[in-house]
Amino acid sequence: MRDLQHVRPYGDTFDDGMVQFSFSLPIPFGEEAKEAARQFVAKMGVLEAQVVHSENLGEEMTFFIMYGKAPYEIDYTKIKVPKVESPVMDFYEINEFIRERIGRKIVVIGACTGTDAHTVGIDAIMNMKGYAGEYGLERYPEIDAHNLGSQVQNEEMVKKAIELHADAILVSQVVTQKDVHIPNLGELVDLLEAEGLRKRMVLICGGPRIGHELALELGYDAGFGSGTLAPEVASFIVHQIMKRDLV
Amino acid sequence: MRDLQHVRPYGDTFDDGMVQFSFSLPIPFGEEAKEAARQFVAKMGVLEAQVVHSENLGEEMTFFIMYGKAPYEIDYTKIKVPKVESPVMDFYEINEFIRERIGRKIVVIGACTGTDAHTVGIDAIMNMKGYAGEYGLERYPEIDAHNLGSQVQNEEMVKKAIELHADAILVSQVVTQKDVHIPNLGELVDLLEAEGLRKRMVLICGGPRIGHELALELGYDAGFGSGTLAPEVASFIVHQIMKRDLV
Amino acid sequence: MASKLYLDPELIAKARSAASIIADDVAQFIADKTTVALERTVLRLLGLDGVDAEYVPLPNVVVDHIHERGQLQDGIARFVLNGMIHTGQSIQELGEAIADGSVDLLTLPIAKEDEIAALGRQMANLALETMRANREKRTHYLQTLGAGPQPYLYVIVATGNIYEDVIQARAAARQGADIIAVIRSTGQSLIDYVPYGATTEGFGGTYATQENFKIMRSALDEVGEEIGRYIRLCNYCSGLCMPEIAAMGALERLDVMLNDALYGILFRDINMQRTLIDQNFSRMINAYAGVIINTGEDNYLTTADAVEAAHTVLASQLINEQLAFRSGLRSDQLGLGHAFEMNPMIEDGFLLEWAQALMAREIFPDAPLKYMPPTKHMTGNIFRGHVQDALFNLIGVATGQGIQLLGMMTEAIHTPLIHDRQVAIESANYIFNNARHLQDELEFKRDGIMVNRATKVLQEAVSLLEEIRVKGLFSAISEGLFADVKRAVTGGKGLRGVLIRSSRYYNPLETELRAELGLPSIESLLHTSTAFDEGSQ
Amino acid sequence: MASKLYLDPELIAKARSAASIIADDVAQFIADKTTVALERTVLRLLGLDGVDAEYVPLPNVVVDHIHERGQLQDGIARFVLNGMIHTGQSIQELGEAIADGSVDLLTLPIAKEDEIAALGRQMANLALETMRANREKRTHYLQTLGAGPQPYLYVIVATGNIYEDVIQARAAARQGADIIAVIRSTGQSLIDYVPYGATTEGFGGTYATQENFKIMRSALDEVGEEIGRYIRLCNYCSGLCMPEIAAMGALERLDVMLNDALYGILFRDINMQRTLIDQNFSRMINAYAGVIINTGEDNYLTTADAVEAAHTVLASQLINEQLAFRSGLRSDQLGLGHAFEMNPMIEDGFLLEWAQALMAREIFPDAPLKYMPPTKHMTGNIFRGHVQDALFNLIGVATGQGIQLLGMMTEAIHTPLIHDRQVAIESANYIFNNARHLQDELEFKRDGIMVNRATKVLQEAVSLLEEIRVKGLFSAISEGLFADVKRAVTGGKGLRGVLIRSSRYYNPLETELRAELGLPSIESLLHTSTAFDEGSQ
Ligand code: B12
Ligand code: B12
Ligand SMILES: Cc1ncc(COP(=O)(O)O)c(C=O)c1O
Ligand SMILES: Cc1ncc(COP(=O)(O)O)c(C=O)c1O
Repeated sequence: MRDLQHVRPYGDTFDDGMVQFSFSLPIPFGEEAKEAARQFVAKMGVLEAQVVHSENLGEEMTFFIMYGKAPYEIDYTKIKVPKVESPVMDFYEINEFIRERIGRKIVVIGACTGTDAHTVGIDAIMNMKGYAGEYGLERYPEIDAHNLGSQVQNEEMVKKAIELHADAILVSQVVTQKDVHIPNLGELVDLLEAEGLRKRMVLICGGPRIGHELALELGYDAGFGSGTLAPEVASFIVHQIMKRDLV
Repeated sequence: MRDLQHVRPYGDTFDDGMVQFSFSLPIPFGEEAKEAARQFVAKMGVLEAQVVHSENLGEEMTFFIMYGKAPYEIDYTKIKVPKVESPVMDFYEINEFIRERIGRKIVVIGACTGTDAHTVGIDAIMNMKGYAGEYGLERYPEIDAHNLGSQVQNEEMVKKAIELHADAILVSQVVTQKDVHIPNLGELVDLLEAEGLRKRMVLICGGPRIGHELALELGYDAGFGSGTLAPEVASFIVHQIMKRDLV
Repeated sequence: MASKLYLDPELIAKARSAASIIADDVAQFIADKTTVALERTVLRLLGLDGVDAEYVPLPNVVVDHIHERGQLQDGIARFVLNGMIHTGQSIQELGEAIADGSVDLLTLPIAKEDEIAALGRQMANLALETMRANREKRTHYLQTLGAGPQPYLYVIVATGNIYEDVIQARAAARQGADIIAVIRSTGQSLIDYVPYGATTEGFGGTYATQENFKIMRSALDEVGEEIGRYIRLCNYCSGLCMPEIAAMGALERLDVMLNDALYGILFRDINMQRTLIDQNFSRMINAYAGVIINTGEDNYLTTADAVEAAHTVLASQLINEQLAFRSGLRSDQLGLGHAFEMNPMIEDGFLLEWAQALMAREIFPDAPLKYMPPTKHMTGNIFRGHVQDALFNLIGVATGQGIQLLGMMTEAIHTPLIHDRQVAIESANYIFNNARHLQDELEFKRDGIMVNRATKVLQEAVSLLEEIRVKGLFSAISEGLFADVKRAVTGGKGLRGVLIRSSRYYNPLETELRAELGLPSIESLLHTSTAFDEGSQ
Repeated sequence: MASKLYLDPELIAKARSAASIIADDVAQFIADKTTVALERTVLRLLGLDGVDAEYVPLPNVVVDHIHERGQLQDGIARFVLNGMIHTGQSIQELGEAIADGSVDLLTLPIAKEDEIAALGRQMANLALETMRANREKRTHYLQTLGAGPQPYLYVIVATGNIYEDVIQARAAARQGADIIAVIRSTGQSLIDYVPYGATTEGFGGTYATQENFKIMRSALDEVGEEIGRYIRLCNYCSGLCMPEIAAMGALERLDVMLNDALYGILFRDINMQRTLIDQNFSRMINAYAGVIINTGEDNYLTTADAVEAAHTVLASQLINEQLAFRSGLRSDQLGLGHAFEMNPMIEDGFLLEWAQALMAREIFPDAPLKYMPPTKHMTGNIFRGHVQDALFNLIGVATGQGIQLLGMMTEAIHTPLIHDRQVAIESANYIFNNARHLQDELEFKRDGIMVNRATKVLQEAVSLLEEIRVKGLFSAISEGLFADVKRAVTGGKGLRGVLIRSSRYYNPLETELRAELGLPSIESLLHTSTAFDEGSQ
């Protein structure tokens, strides 16, 4: 039986702690640089740190590839990850669920907001043709889906939500450089709250570097990352509508 | 001016601390695994640890690629690396040095010892044809070089050293898995000391994972790593002979 | 040279002739129009720069000053030249005076037509002279320092901070890069002015400003001299300020410009009339400045499927080519874009990519094609990504691409870190050298997968071009024929900045540039649909 | 199929005929000799296993028991069969009795010749039956589970601990590996006995023991059944115990064995007589067990230069092939080794590697060639190394290699970590699939770099083989013609274990195996130099 309470990295022997590192330091290439890299990795608590490769990047910068043994352990049995818990239904089940349990079409609006123009992700969830063999929400007879496109401002989102009586808002954020998405996502929550709308709708964000946990922290109901498919999102929406009695 | 006293990793902004990691944990693939990996990297003191890729290795093992920001700094101005200090001469200068300053041929024996059979490294230093355009020691008219080959036992090395009146012993160690080279290198020093020979000769080790510092720790006079060329080694030997008055 | 892919030359000619007709239509459509950006460009070339107290660039201040009062259809040049004549001020002084309200161009008396024209010609020629001088300086550098062999290694810097960019760019040059592109901050393409001065805060890129151009240019010249290789500088001549950036680039000796006729329409939802007018003027500037332009067909494959939509890339390249000829660009300035964007899980995908890359090479033999790396199917798995890039590099050298935009193993994660670039350059150099003459060695099976693929793509491109020839480019775009994106003729950003020229319209820069570039006069375009071609093609 | 490299079939035939003569010489030389390892192998096949109180394996105890008293030249079988007849014990009981000193084989009365022969035949057939059963089990697995397409993905495990190896191997199988090789601990090849039992402490590899074979075999069968693909197991049939390991492998259903005629001589300094005798018997066992052997020519390029010494690889492959035929191996069991070992910095090196890999494929069309990855020129730069491996994989699929030994990006650092293998397998699978039919697509320029390279290597191999044909293999090796390594006929380890057979020599296994494999009897070899060939070649 494996000891899941004291888990360490595994290279070729249990608990060897083997980790590979790569990074650059703004110092000139040479033996001193390698020593600096070793000391740096040692500061992370890593033992037997070896520089297996170093490269002169020019401009007094040096790149390193290293291996070492990190002596930390994790108690895997204690790990709890907040997850989107609603059971995932398929296209037919979802439409039937809406017909039978909600009894009216639901309205979903989506966009890539702020300065972000990466529509492929939100299109994958919303467009007719969908993604990876799964139809997007526009194809669902019981969903009235509006894809507003890219670089939509938060004010515009709120306006459209009111205008279309949206049950759910989908926000895509792909550019995350320097955390540009965080204030943008936060602003939408603030605006919706200011309008007294937040409680009356399901608010979801997504993108390759978005997780459910981050979404919850930012005040969203759920967050979806890489590889999400439309049914997962639709299932969550309809269950939320029932659960929160937004019917 | 760059602050070399507080050096941190550099990705695309000074002091961003950006480091890439890869490793495996012996836990099943999934969201919990990713969280465990994040927590693990966080234990190294790394901030904003992101799992950018994870892969099911089978057998309840998971591989991770991560990025994060390590907030440690190194004082580059304080770094001191022990180095082989003797000036490197070329083929002609070395032979002339021996003729003029030592006044007799010097004897060098070399081998790949213990269970190690990697001869390419020691051959690069010793064989006639040399390596990377530099002749090996056998080509030096003033050096009487004996390449004993591979898997030579330490006892045999000592015997040969006595028999041939060696001025210097060159030991190559390439296999370092599970530190198999450490006891082997140590044993030779002990044997030489037991015979009262250690002080009377120049003792050098080398190999791709051997450094000068490790060599000194193990009781050698010098250690040479990847890419070493014969003149560096020969220069060190002749300078040591002069310095320690082994003429 | 015979086609290794057995492409039918008549089919290629047919495609080109359809594209030529499409381009003629566009040329005619735009001939009687101008835009605010175009007019601001005239001011910049006449020497106006700087910002007002609110940091609004003076070219905007001056153009708005006229436009707000409904007179821009005459062209900004007339008003400004007149103002200069009357106040005796330089254009810069005049601009500042307008900004602080001390001068109102519309209240000044009007000088004589020929006096204005003379000053206009003189100042336009001054501008052209600066561009020529830059062009000569580049030629001199290339003659003395030289450039690396093709494919050129093209990498991006994108820190958001021009000073960090400089470090990254200089390091990249030392590592072996031939072309450095400074990526723009998200959002810049949609702002209707060009930011001013050195900037240090951009997202996913750095603002394109003239000062930033200058800073990077001199950094690259310095490192280029040191390492003995001319390092080309690239930026983005696109968005609402497309022609202004062309002007700035011409003044600061940029060498390469992203400059597509359709990209802004499709990917930034900029109004199509605006874009087509702007691209024409910006390309004339690029043509004169000796800039290599890069078109953006590669982007189609980030939204559309790379296997299904391959022919749209070729069709668009042919349209871009014909439009470019109409702005005076030569074939050797056309870095037409294409890309290695198929799903890596496709069986024999490597064969299809190879066939397409070679097809592009054969159809545009004189163009320094810009070959784009895998991006859409890159993932956080940097090790696999690095191999995807390696296969891309192999095809690059095996098909003789002109400009190889290096893929980064971290493409799906972040804009490149300093060593991401080094790792990419090292890999490209290894492969280019190790497979240097592969292209001379290989022949392809007559009816094989590769030959058939190229033939099919060419045939589909011909059909598409025929379709567009009939319905016109505007309708084609509004039906979503490119990149799966639909745009309406009157939709998108920037339409308000489009104007029909009055009969009094005057633009000395345009006149001089057209003459210098050997292009037909605007007047001739207004009346006939000129058959136009670059001859050798 | 016509040669894509325009190789001259007459030159190939000439090379083969020289190699055939060389192999005949060797066959004749070894026909009247035996070795301690060979005799221990006979005991193992007759059913002896286990160790004595000092952990000395009983096969060693029993052979030494006779050898020390100078009688081994008669063959161990006679003594042991006689002992069984007289004591009525099983061979195992007898071995234990000898170990504890309670039986001395030399003091027992001698049974009748035909009684001994009958028992010998019976027990040999029992051994052959076990091997046959294993062979059938493998065939059954292959028919029901199937195997992946070629090139097979071959990876190594080398933790030193059989239980860790099992984890790594099972994971590798799930990741897509087709063949798992358990690398041996450094030093095992030079010990003159086979360690016993499950082992957990090796350096750079795990001891080859029968118990370790059994543990790994059952682990791989289990995972193979689960994932629906038969996973082949490989070990090292080399060193001083070469034939014993062949026997153990045959008993435990190994599928692939490193088993070269020259490797031990060149790289382990094992005496050449010893090695050549041992390889012959071990290969007969492998032949009968349906094992694919891997030869070690790839290793030449780790000491000699890969460009200069390419022809030595081909020459050696041809010799290995002819020697293998003389042990009853079929072409489809010959995983002849070659390698991608050129300095990556060579211009057009990729073309040379490609040409050579294709050349090997064309010269040995029916052999499942074992193609080895870059090792010598791998560095600590794992990113570049991963690309070197990618180019190697591309050539593998583009030339239709049989077994692709996957390169590890960490080759220069450590034996593979669990994810190093995953990263390698993923990359190979990507490339194999993405370029699946590339080999059908391409043709090569008649007088190009690649065609000329292959021709040159073949020509040089012919010259070398002609030279060896004249001077004999023993002199050739002593002059350093392979791998830049010189070995003397009477030098190296293990010569003391070589014996000239007496006229009474008896070895029922050899007799039965030769008969079953359709090989000429030893007697016939002793007198004539048989012309021997596999026909189809
Ligand atoms: C295609 C692409 C583009 C195209 C976009 C075309 C278009 N119309 O979308 C073009 C070429 C225009 C482009 C431009 C730019 N890009 Co871009 N681009 C990419 C690229 C290559 C692929 C993105 C993609 O389409 N993925 C495929 C989709 C299906 O995946 P996805 O987005 O993850 O979506 C899935 C999930 O995340 C989820 N999901 C996504 N959104 C949502 C929303 C909800 C509500 C839910 C439930 C789920 C969900 O479901 C989807 C399906 O499973 C990535 C690199 C990469 N390989 O990831 C860079 C990348 C995203 N781009 C980047 C950058 C910087 C830019 C630019 C800013 C560069 C510049 N300065 O010019 C510009 C500016 C664009 C802007 N203003 O936003 C960076 C972002 C860096 C960062 N970490 O911030 C990346 C990572 C590349 C890089 N390494 O530099 N880009
Ligand atoms: C070639 C090779 C072999 C050949 C060796 C042939 C020969 N006659 O040497 C063969 C195929 C036989 C072989 C076998 C094995 N190998 Co090996 N092999 C290599 C390989 C590919 C290259 C080594 C090499 O020749 N480098 C070129 C030379 C010129 O470089 P160098 O040794 O670093 O030498 C330079 C410097 O270090 C220095 N130097 C070296 N020695 C000395 C001595 C002195 C005094 C001085 C001054 C300088 C000096 O100068 C030299 C010139 O600059 C490496 C992987 C790699 N790419 O590094 C694996 C590698 C070294 N092998 C390895 C292993 C495990 C083995 C085996 C144990 C595998 C097995 N179980 O079968 C066997 C057993 C061999 C044994 N008993 O030792 C591992 C070692 C892992 C580790 N960290 O311990 C490696 C790293 C491969 C791997 N990733 O698994 N191997
Ligand atoms: C032709 C072209 N223009 C412009 C851009 C950049 O976009 P932006 O105008 O948003 O800076 C790209 C992006 O890759 C492009 O390909
Ligand atoms: C043919 C052959 N035999 C054996 C070995 C392994 O060596 P050892 O016998 O030392 O285990 C190798 C190593 O790669 C080889 O290629």
